[in-house]
Amino acid sequence: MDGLTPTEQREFQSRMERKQMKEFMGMFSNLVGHCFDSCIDDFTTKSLVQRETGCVTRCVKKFMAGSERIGQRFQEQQAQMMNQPPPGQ
Amino acid sequence: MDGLTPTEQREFQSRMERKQMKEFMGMFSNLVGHCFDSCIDDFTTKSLVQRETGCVTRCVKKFMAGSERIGQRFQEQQAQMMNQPPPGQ
Amino acid sequence: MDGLTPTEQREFQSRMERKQMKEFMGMFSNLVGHCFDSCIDDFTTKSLVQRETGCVTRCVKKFMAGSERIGQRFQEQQAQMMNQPPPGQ
Amino acid sequence: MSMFGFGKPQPSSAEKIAAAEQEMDLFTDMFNKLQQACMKKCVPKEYREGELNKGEGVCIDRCSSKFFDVQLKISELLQAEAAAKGATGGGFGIGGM
Amino acid sequence: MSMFGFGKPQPSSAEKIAAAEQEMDLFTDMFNKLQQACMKKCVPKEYREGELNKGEGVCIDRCSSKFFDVQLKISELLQAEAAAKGATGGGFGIGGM
Amino acid sequence: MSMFGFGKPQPSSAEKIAAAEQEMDLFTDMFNKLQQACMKKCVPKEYREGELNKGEGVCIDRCSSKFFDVQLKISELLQAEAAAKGATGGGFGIGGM
Repeated sequence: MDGLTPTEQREFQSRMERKQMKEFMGMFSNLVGHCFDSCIDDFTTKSLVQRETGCVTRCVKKFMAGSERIGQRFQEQQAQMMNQPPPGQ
Repeated sequence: MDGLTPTEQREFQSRMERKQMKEFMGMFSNLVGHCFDSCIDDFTTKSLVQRETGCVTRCVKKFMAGSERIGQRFQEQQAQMMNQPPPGQ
Repeated sequence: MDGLTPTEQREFQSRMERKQMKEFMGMFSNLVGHCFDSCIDDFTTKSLVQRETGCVTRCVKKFMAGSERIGQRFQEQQAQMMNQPPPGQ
Repeated sequence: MSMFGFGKPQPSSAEKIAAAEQEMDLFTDMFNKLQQACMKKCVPKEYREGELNKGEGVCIDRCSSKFFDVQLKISELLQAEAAAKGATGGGFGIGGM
Repeated sequence: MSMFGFGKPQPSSAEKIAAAEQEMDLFTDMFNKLQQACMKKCVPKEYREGELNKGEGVCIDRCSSKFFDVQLKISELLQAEAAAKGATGGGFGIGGM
Repeated sequence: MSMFGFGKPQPSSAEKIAAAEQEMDLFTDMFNKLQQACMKKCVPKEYREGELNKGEGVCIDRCSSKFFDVQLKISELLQAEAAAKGATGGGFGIGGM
């Protein structure tokens, strides 16, 4: 991002921030959708029962642990791709 | 949205209209996808048979009824959240 | 797109190009997701085994063949809709 | 949407661009839905061969045709619904709550 | 986002517009997720009738209520997590790797 | 966006910004697909415990590795396809019909 004027840099940064916010919101709504779908199956009550609350808590923890691990692999792979010429060139 | 100039307000409103149109289109394509997937399973003919047309009609009606009911719950919950301080503050 | 100034036409074209790039990327990531999900089920090794590589290759070929055929039907239907007044008017 | 083409040139051409973009988005979205639906209905996920066989090809043709019929049917139903609700607009899901 | 509270009104109103848009996007997204989840849990896909029957309606009410509970619970868990990680920000998936 | 329409160097930097945004979008999209795929393959949805157990962790590592292989394989296949079709560009689905 060299060669940008200060105004452009500010514009770029503010767009990146909006994008990150959007990604965070997307992650949040996916997490809600996934853990709801996995944990809630009893519609005889209108409030969460203890079993469901526990399941949601574990679902979030596990999702975050998995997400972190996958993120590490993803970063390693990006780094590796940087240090390696593309095949066939 | 106070403190916007008239030009900004017009721009804002036109973006909101485009967004609503986009949401409507998204809803439409989801509805087509969902009712097609639920109702169409016979590929020995190239036109809809009566059973399929009926299923699609009921699917749309039910989707709209469900959508309206869920929309009411959603609005009530938004209203409730406005009148209540967030937990832990 | 008549009545656009040259600047607007350039802007329009560059947005269309970005949109096509975005669609291509969306198609690519859907293809990766779909063929991975269909072909990979053995996690006792960390590299693809021959059976998996073959399955991915066939999956891509078949997806492209299907995509092309569906695209033809889609185009025919667009053309037909152009030559036909909308129903009820 | 075509009724917006009469005012001054500047806003009108911005509107035109936006409308053309939205139409393109809807086409892409519909094509993706169609592809997803008909690949799921017609092509088994085992991938024992790379070609579409004859049965799969015929199935895709009929599936596409039925998909267009469903699209048309649903757009008619939504128009009838909108007409029945009068000129109050919207009336659907979040937009019309 | 909080860093934008300084200078002249114009950039700030562009920011306001962007924030209002994002809030609207989140609402739409959540409504869609809710609808998808509760139609799946409460309404069978056979479509033998066009009306919501009583059982389906009650199920949708309870399902919506539980969905809001899950949403609240998860937002609390994420806030607690963020607090535990201190003021380092992010700390989630791609954003915080 | 309209503020970029004035002198020579600026349009090029607008392009740079757009390209950087698109790259970021592709990364995010791929990360999401990877996460979805490997959580589905490796982590059962019962959630009897909050930690990743050892088997799940190892499965995620291998699953990620295979996902990258599939990504690379498919990008090679598409490049070969594009090369075979010559410099006519596109040649895929809606973009290249």
